[in-house]
Amino acid sequence: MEEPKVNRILSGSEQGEKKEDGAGGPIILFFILGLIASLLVGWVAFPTLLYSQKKQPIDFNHALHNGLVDNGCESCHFFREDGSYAGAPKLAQCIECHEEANSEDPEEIRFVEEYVKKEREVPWLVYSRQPPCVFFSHAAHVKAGGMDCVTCHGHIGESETLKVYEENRITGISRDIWGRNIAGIKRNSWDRMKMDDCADCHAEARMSGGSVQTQRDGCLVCHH
Amino acid sequence: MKIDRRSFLSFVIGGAAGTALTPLPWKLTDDISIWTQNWPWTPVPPKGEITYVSSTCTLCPGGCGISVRKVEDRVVKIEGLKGHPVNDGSVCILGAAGTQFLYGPMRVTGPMKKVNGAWQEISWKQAVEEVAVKLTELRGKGQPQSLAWVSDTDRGTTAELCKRFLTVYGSPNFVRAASIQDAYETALYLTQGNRAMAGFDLARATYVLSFGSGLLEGWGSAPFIFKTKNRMQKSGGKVDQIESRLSKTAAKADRWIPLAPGTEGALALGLVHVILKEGLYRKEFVGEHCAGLEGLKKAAGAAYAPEAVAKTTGVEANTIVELARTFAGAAKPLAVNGRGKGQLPGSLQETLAVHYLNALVGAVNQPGGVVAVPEPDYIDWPEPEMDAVASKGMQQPRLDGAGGKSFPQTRYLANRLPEVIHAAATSPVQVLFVSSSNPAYTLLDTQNAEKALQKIPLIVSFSPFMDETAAMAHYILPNHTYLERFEDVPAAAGFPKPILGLTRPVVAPLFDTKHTGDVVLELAKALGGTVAAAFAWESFAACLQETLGSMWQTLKKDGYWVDTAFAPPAFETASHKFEFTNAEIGKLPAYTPFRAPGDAQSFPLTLVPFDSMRLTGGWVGSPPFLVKAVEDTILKKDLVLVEVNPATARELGIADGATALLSTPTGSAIVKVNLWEGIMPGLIGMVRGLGHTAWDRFLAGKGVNVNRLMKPVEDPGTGFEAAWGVRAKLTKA
Amino acid sequence: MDSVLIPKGVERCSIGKFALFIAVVGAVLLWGVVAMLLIYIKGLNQTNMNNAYGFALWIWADLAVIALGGGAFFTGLLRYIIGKDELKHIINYAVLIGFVCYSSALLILAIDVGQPLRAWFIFWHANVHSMLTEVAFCLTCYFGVLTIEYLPMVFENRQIDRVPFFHHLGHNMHAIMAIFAATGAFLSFFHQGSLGGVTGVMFGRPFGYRTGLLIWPWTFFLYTWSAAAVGPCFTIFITRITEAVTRKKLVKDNVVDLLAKIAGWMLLTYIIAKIIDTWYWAAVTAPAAGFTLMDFYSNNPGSAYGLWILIAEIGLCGVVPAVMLVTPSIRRRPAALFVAVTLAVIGACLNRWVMVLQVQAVPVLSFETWFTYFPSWQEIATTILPVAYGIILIALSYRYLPIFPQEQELNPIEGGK
Amino acid sequence: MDQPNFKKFGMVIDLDKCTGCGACMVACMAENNVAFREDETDKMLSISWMRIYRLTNGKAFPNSEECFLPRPCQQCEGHHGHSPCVSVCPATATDYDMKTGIVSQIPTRCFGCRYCMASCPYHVRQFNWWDPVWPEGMERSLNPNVSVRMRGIVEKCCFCFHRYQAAMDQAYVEGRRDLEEHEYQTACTQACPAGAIVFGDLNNPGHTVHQLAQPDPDREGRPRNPKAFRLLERLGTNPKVYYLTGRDWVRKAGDNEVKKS
Repeated sequence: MEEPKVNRILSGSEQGEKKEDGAGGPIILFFILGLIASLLVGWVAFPTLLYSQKKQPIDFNHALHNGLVDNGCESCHFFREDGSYAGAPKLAQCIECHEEANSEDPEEIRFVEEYVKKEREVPWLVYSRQPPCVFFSHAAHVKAGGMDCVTCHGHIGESETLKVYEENRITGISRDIWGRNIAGIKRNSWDRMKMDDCADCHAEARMSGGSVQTQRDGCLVCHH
Repeated sequence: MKIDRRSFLSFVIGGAAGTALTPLPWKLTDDISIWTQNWPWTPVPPKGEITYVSSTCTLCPGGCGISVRKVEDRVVKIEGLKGHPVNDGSVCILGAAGTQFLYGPMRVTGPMKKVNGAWQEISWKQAVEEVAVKLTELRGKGQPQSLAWVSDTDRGTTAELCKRFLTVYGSPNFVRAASIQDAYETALYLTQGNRAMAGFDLARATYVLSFGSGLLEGWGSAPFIFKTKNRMQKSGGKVDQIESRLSKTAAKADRWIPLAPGTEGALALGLVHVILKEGLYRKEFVGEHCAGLEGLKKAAGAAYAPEAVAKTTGVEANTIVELARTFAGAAKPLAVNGRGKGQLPGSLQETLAVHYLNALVGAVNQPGGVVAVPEPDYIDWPEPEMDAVASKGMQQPRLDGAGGKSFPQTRYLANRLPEVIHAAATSPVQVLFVSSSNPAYTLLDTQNAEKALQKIPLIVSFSPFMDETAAMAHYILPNHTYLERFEDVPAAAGFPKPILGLTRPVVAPLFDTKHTGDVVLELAKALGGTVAAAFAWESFAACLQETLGSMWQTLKKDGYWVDTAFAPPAFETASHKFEFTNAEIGKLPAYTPFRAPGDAQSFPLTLVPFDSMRLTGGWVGSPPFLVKAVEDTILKKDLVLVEVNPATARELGIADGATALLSTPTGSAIVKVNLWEGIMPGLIGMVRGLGHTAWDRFLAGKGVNVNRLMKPVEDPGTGFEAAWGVRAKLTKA
Repeated sequence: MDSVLIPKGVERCSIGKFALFIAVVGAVLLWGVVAMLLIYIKGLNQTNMNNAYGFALWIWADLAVIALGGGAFFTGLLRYIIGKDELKHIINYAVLIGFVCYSSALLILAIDVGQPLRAWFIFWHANVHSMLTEVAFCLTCYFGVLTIEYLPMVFENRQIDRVPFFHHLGHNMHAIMAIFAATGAFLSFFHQGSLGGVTGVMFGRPFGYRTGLLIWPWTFFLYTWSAAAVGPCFTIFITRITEAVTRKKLVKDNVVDLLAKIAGWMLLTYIIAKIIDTWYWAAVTAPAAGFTLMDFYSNNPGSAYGLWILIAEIGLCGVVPAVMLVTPSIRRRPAALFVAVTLAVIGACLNRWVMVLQVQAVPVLSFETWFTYFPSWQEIATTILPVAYGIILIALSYRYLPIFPQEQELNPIEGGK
Repeated sequence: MDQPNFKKFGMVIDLDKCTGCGACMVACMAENNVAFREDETDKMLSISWMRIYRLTNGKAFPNSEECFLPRPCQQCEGHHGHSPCVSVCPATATDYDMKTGIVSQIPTRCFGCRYCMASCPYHVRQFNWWDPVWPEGMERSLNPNVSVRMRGIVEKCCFCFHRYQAAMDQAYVEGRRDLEEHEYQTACTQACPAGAIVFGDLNNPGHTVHQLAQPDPDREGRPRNPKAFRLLERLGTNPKVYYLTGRDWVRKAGDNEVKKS
């Protein structure tokens, strides 16, 4: 009964030694190869493959406009009387100033030709658009909470040109929600717009939590 | 170096280890879950600015004010208009489902022509031209009167345009689909001399005696009746329901008094008898405002003594006496009739009998009583000039016999069209126009009606929906839906004040449809001559504005106009009094309860249709939301359930939920049986509004159209449709 | 042909015969897989579940197999912790059966949820109050443990064992098996319990609701106890069947007898507890909610079994087998033993059936009537799927792994190869 | 937990007024993007957040009576917010919100285990057995303030919470922090032609619901109005939907009781 076992162990180790001088080095080598390859795939290839690049229909200079309007962001991104938030301006608002091109800027001319004249709405790609399952109340944050736009949207108001819009190929959602950093690391409050980021802020602000489950704000505040 | 199994293995292990150190697996898992949360095939309604448009609902004659919620250019919700005198913010089940008529699959998306059995899309130009050619032919042959027009309403600018068109064309045959309004209008005219609609001041009544009226089944304007009824009951008022079935109205009444179906009139006269005998009537009112009491005493003589009435109605004699005393004794009594939703006029004598009750207790043109609401008179266009053909045609008698020798008091008799058409070898109706009406579904003995319609060489439907009549028409010139067009809506059924609502386009027409008013104008133009000359307006919208004149602004602002300072008109009879009897009434045959047609031997039971708020019974079919809301005691899969009393079922040996064969003299159908203690033994209750063959796949092919199993009964005095039921047989299947 | 894989010193049927057997069972497996795919692609509308019957056949199967799989943790507990050494001759098989049961359970759960791709939310967004969360966590962990317990057996396959790495790994794992056994026992206590909790906490469902201790309803403890009782019974049940199929004695009687004895006493104690629980529920808990015992058992349509199901569960499949097992004279008669364990197994299944399915049949609103349900073929197929899978895995394991240490000794091969 | 500024939205339904017309059902469907299918006659497969039950007194003709009982989500509070469904959901997809007293249901969090359905005695929770499909063009009538639910998840009535949020947004831009009673009303309440449904804050003595139900804070909101009752009071689900009726047999039907024989 014991016999074969012993033999087996011996034979096993013998085999082992045989291999040693054969492909002992390679084993480690291959391990490292695999490691490096996968790291490259995960950190470099994956992020570039995950997002598709989309150009905005028209380039837009926030800084310039910000200088011209008197009411800051709310001049164009305003609240309606019923408390809802208008979001990206409609053509009608733009026309107030851009009936005709006011400059030689080719982008503006293109805007007037292709949209104003043809009365077509501009299909802006909204960097901060949340998935449809999110019902975010701007009024609650800006009007009641007295927050400023920068906290979540960053300094887009000072940008002179629109950055490329990156869309997640799987979810179809803007990259800015997860954040530029593929590892999800953020330095500023506006680097990410995931639910956890909302939650963190609500926790800091010690919102008296209505939720029995989470002791934070009820889920229904944003999802219903 | 050779790559053997083990080095490959270590490569894989290294890879796995590395991957775990990258965001890849975690981000991927997260993204996939987000993908499942927003599946591309699950629609995402676009956000946008929300606006409200106030308009008037035309899905039934109720005339409710609606507030339509839009998101950008989409209609998302229909709510009741706050502060509207009829429905004040509330809405009925049908009104709430209104959006489905706008976007639903039952829409006809453009003018169509039937070419050997198949629909072919055509241009409006072609459609109007081809119809005009037929009409010109007809005039050429000197038979303009063979053009008939069936519509659900004869009021409002569109209807007036149609009538005007017929007039100048030369046809007297404008036919309004039947309803209890026919009976009430005639009753009011005969007894009070008023050309008026009946309104009911429920709010101020303290006791309502309902002879089978489905106050909670859609009788009159549902939201108005619901609200006022509940309000009066909460403030101590009482409602007694006389009906052979525990309807929702009966269930919510203070008392439910079952009686043999069809004998309501007898009971009413029985009450009259007691009231007169015991002198319970309001002497001052009757003395001052009524005439012909003696005649009434004769009419409600010994034949209507409680014992006799008890025999016919099955209501105990002492109950009858007690009812009469309660009614006459109430502070503000009010009696109403019209079975269910009141979609059939029934026997005029019955309505008269109930109306007499009101007169005896002074509930006529008084607070809490029946109010004569005058026909709207804001439409006064110059008399059109008529050519010879037209005047000749207009002198012809009406095809349906209304207003003729046999039915002098009647205005319209849609129910007689089938027999008239069948009577002649070639159809006296050569061209039939149908707008907002669905005779192929609503006429009793539907198969017979269909056959009649098939004899008509040319049927033109103006329906925005593919209803049964549209389906069998030769042309469809689809109207806009009520959310896409202007319409003036005079009067709200049963509302005790003159009121005018404005229906307005909430969104631009979705499809290639046209306002029927405009089509009439175009047809007139195409016909030329005096016909064209009679229509000066270049569009319906223009015509409407001009017609409404000063009221237009109010209507545009509030969506409705109501005559708050309204006082009921004085009696316009010869005696200037309420006349219980007079020459005209004398001409009518005396009241006798009608039997359900069919012989009792082979059909031992009686089928009685009933109405439900969750199903439409009229020309409008039920949209998907209503079909969804129908109880499983009414529809299971595609089978309709009929109500049978357990006692009856026991005799028949039929179990609850069993499928059975229901047959009547006019046809038979497979049904399921729903044992229900709320229905009188010997009766079979079947809901109205199922068994559609057209519309959409959510409605078509479900249940049975009870009208198909019914058999018409003609009220001898008026020609009204007086059928309330039909003999039937139920056998195991 | 595959003889190099077959353990030394034992005899196995011809590869042809074996292949045929696998093919037959495989066909059934395939049928189940087709149904499973249908459900994944078309959705749960492929089942006959409805809004009144949100839990159905699957969940019953799930709870049943987990109860029956209890043999693994309990035998492990006895073997490694209590130190019933004889049981080492059957522990392998107990573990294998447990592994089959638990993997099946997880498979079923994966089919049952409406959104499998986000099923991991149960871990990520866990709600600590939910019994199901407890189930999910313990179930997954314990399945890991079972895998670790099962692997060494795999490593003992002749060919794999020749690789020193696996040989040593297997050897070392054996050494520390006690720790896993302990962990297994601990985890099992909780998830078996929380499965009982699933219905026990539903205070909206008087038929299932039970009072309890701290956060745990009595069903929590009853489930653990019953699993510990019928688990071994199931192990014996399957062992006997395997022996019948292979026409070999695989485990010595004294081993089986010991296990049967322990199972017997467990069952006896359990059934006493169960009777007390039932009485308290019928006399106190349910009436407090406005129900009498007979409200639950009379006039239920479709199945006119009424009280009989309760009698069958507690009496015929509870008390009877318990008594049989604790009575040596009966227990030692193979036929009687088999009857006893079979009854016990049925009893457990009945109990889970009642707690999962009958709970939902009972109307709670006074104006509702009994709800009826009959599974669709897709449900039945996907429920049989794990059974087929189990048979195949057991067959393979038996053929290629030294599952039964006593097999050689009990079935000496003449002129031993 | 119950802070003064916390609301407890509830409903009072007068069963003597309810006509069973179904306007509430359809108003709800239209407001909340409830999908519809060709065959909806199996009510246990049909999704309708508001369901109307038909109660009968079981007596023979002509003494038979019938009553209609509309059943929205009862928004159970249970004990301290542990309502039957909330406590069992493994993924925190449903939650009890102490600020409004509303039991939320998050479609995108739910993964369809249906435990909540099994534990709800009112059959309020309904499962999406099919993908929601709208006939070509009909998806245009969908309400953007409510998410469209996908196949494989549970949904239920949430007292039109989005209408509360819309009202609050308006209040915020107008510099207010609180609402008038009429500003937040559910779709069914607004629609009801019989005026049978009343909605409001049960914590607010000024609100009609409070006056009608007269909830007893010391006895988990049991109604002090003798005409009022809650469904299955004995189970301790502590619902926020109260029913009014003058009829004894209807009140009795609201709960089970062990008949003393």
